[in-house]
Amino acid sequence: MSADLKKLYSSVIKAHNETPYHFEKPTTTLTIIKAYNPICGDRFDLYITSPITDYRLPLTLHFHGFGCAISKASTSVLIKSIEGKSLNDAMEIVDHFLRFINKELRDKELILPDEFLAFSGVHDFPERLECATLAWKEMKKYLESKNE
Amino acid sequence: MSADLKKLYSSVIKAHNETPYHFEKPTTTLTIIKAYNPICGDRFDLYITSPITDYRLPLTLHFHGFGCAISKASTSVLIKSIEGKSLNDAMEIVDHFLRFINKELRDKELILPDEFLAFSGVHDFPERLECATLAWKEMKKYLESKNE
Amino acid sequence: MTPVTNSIKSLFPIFSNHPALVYLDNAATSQKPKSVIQSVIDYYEKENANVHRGLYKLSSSATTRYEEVRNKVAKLIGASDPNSISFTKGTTESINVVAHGFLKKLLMAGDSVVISGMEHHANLIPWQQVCKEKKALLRIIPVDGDGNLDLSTLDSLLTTNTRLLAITHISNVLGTINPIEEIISCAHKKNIPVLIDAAQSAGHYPIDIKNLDADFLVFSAHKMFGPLGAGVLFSLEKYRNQIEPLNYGGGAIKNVEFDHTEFLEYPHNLEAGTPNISGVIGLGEAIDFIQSLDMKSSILYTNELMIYFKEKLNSLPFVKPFGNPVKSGSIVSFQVKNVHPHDVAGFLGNVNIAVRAGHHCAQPLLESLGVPSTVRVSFAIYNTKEDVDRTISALIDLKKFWS
Amino acid sequence: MTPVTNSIKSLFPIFSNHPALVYLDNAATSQKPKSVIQSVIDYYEKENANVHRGLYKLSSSATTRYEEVRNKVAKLIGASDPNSISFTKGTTESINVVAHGFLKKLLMAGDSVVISGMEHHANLIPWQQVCKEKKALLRIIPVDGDGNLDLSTLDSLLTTNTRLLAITHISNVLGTINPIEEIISCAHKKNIPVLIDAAQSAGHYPIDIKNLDADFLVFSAHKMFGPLGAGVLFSLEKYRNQIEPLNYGGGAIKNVEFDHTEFLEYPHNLEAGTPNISGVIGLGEAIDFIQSLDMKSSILYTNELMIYFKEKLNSLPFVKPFGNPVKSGSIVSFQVKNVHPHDVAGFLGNVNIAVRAGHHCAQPLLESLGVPSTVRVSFAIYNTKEDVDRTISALIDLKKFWS
Ligand SMILES: Cc1ncc(COP(=O)(O)O)c(C=O)c1O
Ligand SMILES: Cc1ncc(COP(=O)(O)O)c(C=O)c1O
Repeated sequence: MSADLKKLYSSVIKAHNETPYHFEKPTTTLTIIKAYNPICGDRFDLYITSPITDYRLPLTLHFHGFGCAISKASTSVLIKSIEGKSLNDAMEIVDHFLRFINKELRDKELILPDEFLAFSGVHDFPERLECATLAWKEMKKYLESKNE
Repeated sequence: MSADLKKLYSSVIKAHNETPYHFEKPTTTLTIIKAYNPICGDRFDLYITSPITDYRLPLTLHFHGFGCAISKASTSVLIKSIEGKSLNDAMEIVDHFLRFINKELRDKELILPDEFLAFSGVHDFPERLECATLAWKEMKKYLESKNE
Repeated sequence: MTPVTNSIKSLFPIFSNHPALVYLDNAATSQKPKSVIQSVIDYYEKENANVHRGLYKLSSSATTRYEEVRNKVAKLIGASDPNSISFTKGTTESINVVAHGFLKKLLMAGDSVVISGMEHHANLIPWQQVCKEKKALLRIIPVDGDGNLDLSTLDSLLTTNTRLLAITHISNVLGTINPIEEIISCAHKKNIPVLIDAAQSAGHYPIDIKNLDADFLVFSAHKMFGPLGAGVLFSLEKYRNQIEPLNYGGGAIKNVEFDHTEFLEYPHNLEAGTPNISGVIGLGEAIDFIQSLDMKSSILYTNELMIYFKEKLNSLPFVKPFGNPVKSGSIVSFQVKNVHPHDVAGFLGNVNIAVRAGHHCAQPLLESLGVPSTVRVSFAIYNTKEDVDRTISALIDLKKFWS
Repeated sequence: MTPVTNSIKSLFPIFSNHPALVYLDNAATSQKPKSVIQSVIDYYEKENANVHRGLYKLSSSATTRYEEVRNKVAKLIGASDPNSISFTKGTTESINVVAHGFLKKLLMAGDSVVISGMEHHANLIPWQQVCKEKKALLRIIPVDGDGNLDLSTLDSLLTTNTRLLAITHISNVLGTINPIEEIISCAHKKNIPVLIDAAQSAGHYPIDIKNLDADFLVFSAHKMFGPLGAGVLFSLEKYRNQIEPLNYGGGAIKNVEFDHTEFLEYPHNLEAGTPNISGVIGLGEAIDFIQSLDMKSSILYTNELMIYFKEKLNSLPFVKPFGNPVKSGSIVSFQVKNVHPHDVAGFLGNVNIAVRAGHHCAQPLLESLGVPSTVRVSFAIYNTKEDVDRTISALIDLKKFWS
C-alpha cells in the first residue's frame, strides 16, 4: 500500500471521518447550507441555528449527511475551524484552505494548522479535489452572500 | 484516361445520353412512374399515356427528367426495350436487366442485347449501380402492381 | 477456468500499456481490441471521406462500409432486415428517439408507461419527462430484496392505457438478468409494445430478435468492445414509419423546399447530419471480434469469475453485498462496512484496480436498496482469476488500513 | 505560393497511403493529421475509461482531458467561459438543440424565424419544422445572382415578432463569406438572438465571439481536421438556463426520483449518455494542430488556390461557374456544359480527384440557381497548385471524351 495513500488518509482525516466534529442534525435550524456533489452523490447539510449578529458566526455549528472520508473529514474541519469566528475571519480561513488545496499559496503562507496540512495528500489525487473542497466552496458562497 | 471509364461510358451509353429515346413530356398522361434518387438528385418521370389493355403496355412510352449519363441512358434503354411488350415479357426483360447489373445471371443467360451489355462497365463502379437501375426498379414495382 | 483468456488479453492494447491494470469497470465501458482500434485508424488514414454517395472511390466505399454494418448488427441480434437498424450515438439517444419521436405522439393524459425499479437513468428520465409533459403516469415494476423484478405485479401494471413497457435486459448495478421473453409476451398479450435496453447484454449475451419479439431494442457500441459515440436502435417494421427524428438536417431527406420537406424512410430519416462513420465501422469490427469468440464459453467464463468473486466476497465479514438475483450477469455491487464506497474505489484505484463507486446512474434502485452508493465490480472476457484475487486481497488491506 | 504545404501534406497519413489522391472535397469533411488520429489511438490504447468522475486514474484523467477541451474550444472562438461550450455530435445536432430545446418554447403562432437562401439543410429543416409545429413563419433573406445575400431586405424581414435569426458564416456551395458582424448587429438592434452556422469556418477562419457577439455558434470537429461524431454548441450565458436537452439520461442530472428529476446546469444538462470522449479529445488535438499553423497565411494560401482555380476554370469555355461572391472562402461550384455533374465527379474520381457533385444539402439554393446539382471543389491547406492543374487538365480530358 502506497505512501501516497497513507498521506491521503492521514490519521487526522481518519479521526475526523470516524468521529466527525459536531456531526448531528440540530432540532431547530435557521439556515441549511447544502453541499452536494451530484456526480458522486456526496451530500452534507451545514446547519446555522442562531442568527448572525455583529457579523459573527454562531459559537456552535453542526453538520450532517454522507460522503467519502475526505469530504466528511474536510467538512468536519471546516465546521471546527470557523464556528464563532467573525465573518471576515471565517472568510479568510475558507479562502486560505481553498487556495491551499488548489496549490495557490505562496511559500510564506504555508504555515497552516495541522488539520489543514492533513489534506495535502489530495494534491496527488486530483480526482479527490472535489471531495476536499465541497463544503468549503458552499460555505464560501454563503459567507459572500452575508458580507454583501 | 482509364479503360474502365471508356467501358462505363460506352458509345451506346453516350448515344442514349445525347439523344435519349422518346425523351419528352406527353401532353396528356394516364400514369407517371416516378424514378427519383433523393441522394444524388436524379429524377425521371416515365409516362404511360394510354390504358393497359390485354395485359400489354402501350406501343409508345415516354420519359423526361434529369440525371447523369448512366441513369439517363439506362432509362432510355428501358423505355425502348419494353414499350408495346406484354406485361409478362416486360417483366422478364426488366428482371433480366436487373439481374445482369447485379451479376446474378448464370453464364448461359448472358446472351443479351448490346444495349444491355453496354452497361457492364457499371460492374467496376459500384457507386454507379443506383444510376443504372433507378428507372428499372421503379418500373419493376409498377409492373408487379399491374400483374397482381 | 479456460486458459483462453491470457491470449484474449493480449488482443487489448490497454493491457500491454498498463500491465498491472485490473480493469473491473466493464459495465461503464469495455476496453477495445486492437482490431477495433485498427479499423478506426485505417478509416482515418486510408478511407476517410464523407458518406452520402460521393462519386469518388473513397466516399463510395465509406458509404458501402457504413451500410454494411447494418447487416452485421442485424445478424448479431437475429433481425432479418438490415433496415431495421438505425445508428445513433448510443443507448441514451436511441431511447430518447423512441420516447420523443414515437411515444410522445401516442401518449394521452391518463395513459401510462411501465418501466422497472432497476432502470438506468437513460431508461427512466426520457419516459418520465414525456409522461410529465403529457400528464401520463410512469408506473414501476418493483424490485425485491434480492434484486429480482417482482413480476406478480406485472399483470396489474399493464393496463389498456399502457402505451409502452421499457425494461433493461441486464441490470447495470446488480447484474440481474431479467426474464424478458416472459415480460414481452405478457405485454404483447395486451398489445403493448416493449423496448429492451440491451446496453449491458448486446454482444455479450445471445439476443435473437425473432424469438424475443421485442418491438424496440437499443444498445451502445462502446460497451461491447466498439468505439464511443455509436449506438443502435432496432425497430420492428410496423413502427418504423411512425418514428420521428430528434434531429433534422442533411442526409435524411428526399426533397427540401423552404416551406416543406419530404423525408427519407427509416432508418435514414433518423440519421441527419454527418454520421460517426468511423464509430459505426468500428462497431462492425467489434461484431466481427465478438463473432470470433464462442459467446457461450465467454459467458461461462465471466460467470465463473463472478461466482468466484462473490464467494470470496461473502467470506469477508466486513463486506456487505447487494442483491442476489436468480439469474445474474457478471456484475456485483457491494459495500465495505464503515468505509464509504468512494474511499474503497479510491483505495483500489491506487493499487491499479479500476472499479466504480457511486449510484451507477440508477438512483431510484439505490434508494430502494437504502444506500446512496455502492462499489461495483463488473467482469469481461479479458479478466482473470488473478484479477479477483488481487481485488480481494486489496479489500483485506483496505480493511486493515481503516481499522 | 507558400511552399509550406508539402510539409503540411506529409502530416496527413491519407496522402502517404494514396499518393496520387487529389482531395478536393474538404467542405464535406477534412482529412485528419497524424496527431489527431494518434490522440484517438492513444486514448483507446492507453486511457480508455468512461468519464463522470471515476475514482481510478484512467477515468479521472479521461474526465479531466474531456473537460479541458472546453477550454481549448472556448479559446479557439474567443469565448471567455469554457462552460459556454456544450459538446454535441455535430453541427446538425447543435442546431437541433437550439431549435427544439430553446426556440420552440418561445415561438408563438405568427412569430417568425429568419434564415437565408443559402443555408445548408441542417440550418433550415430544424427551423422549418419548429415553425410548422408552432404555426410560425420561416422568412428568407434572398441570395442575388452572384451568391451574395441581399441585405437590403434584412430590415424589413426582422420584425418585432422575429424570435431568431440563423445564418451561415460561409456558404458550403458558393463559398460566400457573409458579413455576419453587420447582420448580427442589425438583429441585436431589434433584440433578436442570432445563431451562426460556423460549420465551414470554424478552425479555418478567425472567429472572435466577443467581437462577433453571436448568441449561438455551432460547428463540427470533422470539418476542421478533427474526428467524426463530435461538435460544438456555444451559447451566450443569458440563454444557457433556457435550453432544454434533446436527450435525457445519465451524467446530466443532480438527482433522480421516479417522479422527478433535477438536472445539472448547462453545458452538462445537454450531454446525457456516455459522450464521444475520444472524439472530443481528438477535437482538442485538432485545435492544437490549428494553433500550430498561422491561420492568416493558411487563408491566404487556400484563397490563392481558389483564385488560381477560378481563373483557370473561367478560361475553359465549356465550364459554367456558379456565383461570384464579394468575399469568398475556398469553395467553388460549377458545371461542365452538357455533362451531368455526376458524370463529371465520376470521371474525376476515376483519375483520383475527389470532388463532390449534387445539391450539397442546399436544395433551395440550387433551386434558385436554376439547377438540380453542381460540381463542387473545396480547398484545404494540404492542397497544391498541382492539384488545381491536374483537375483542370482532367476537365479538358473529360470534355474531349464527351464530344
Ligand atoms: C454550412 C454547413 N452547415 C451544417 C453542416 C452540417 O454539419 P454536420 O453534417 O457535421 O452536422 C454542414 C456540413 O455538411 C455545412 O457545410
Ligand atoms: C443498462 C444501461 N442502460 C443505458 C445505458 C446508457 O448507455 P450510454 O451511456 O452508452 O448511452 C447504460 C450505460 O451506462 C446502461 O448500463
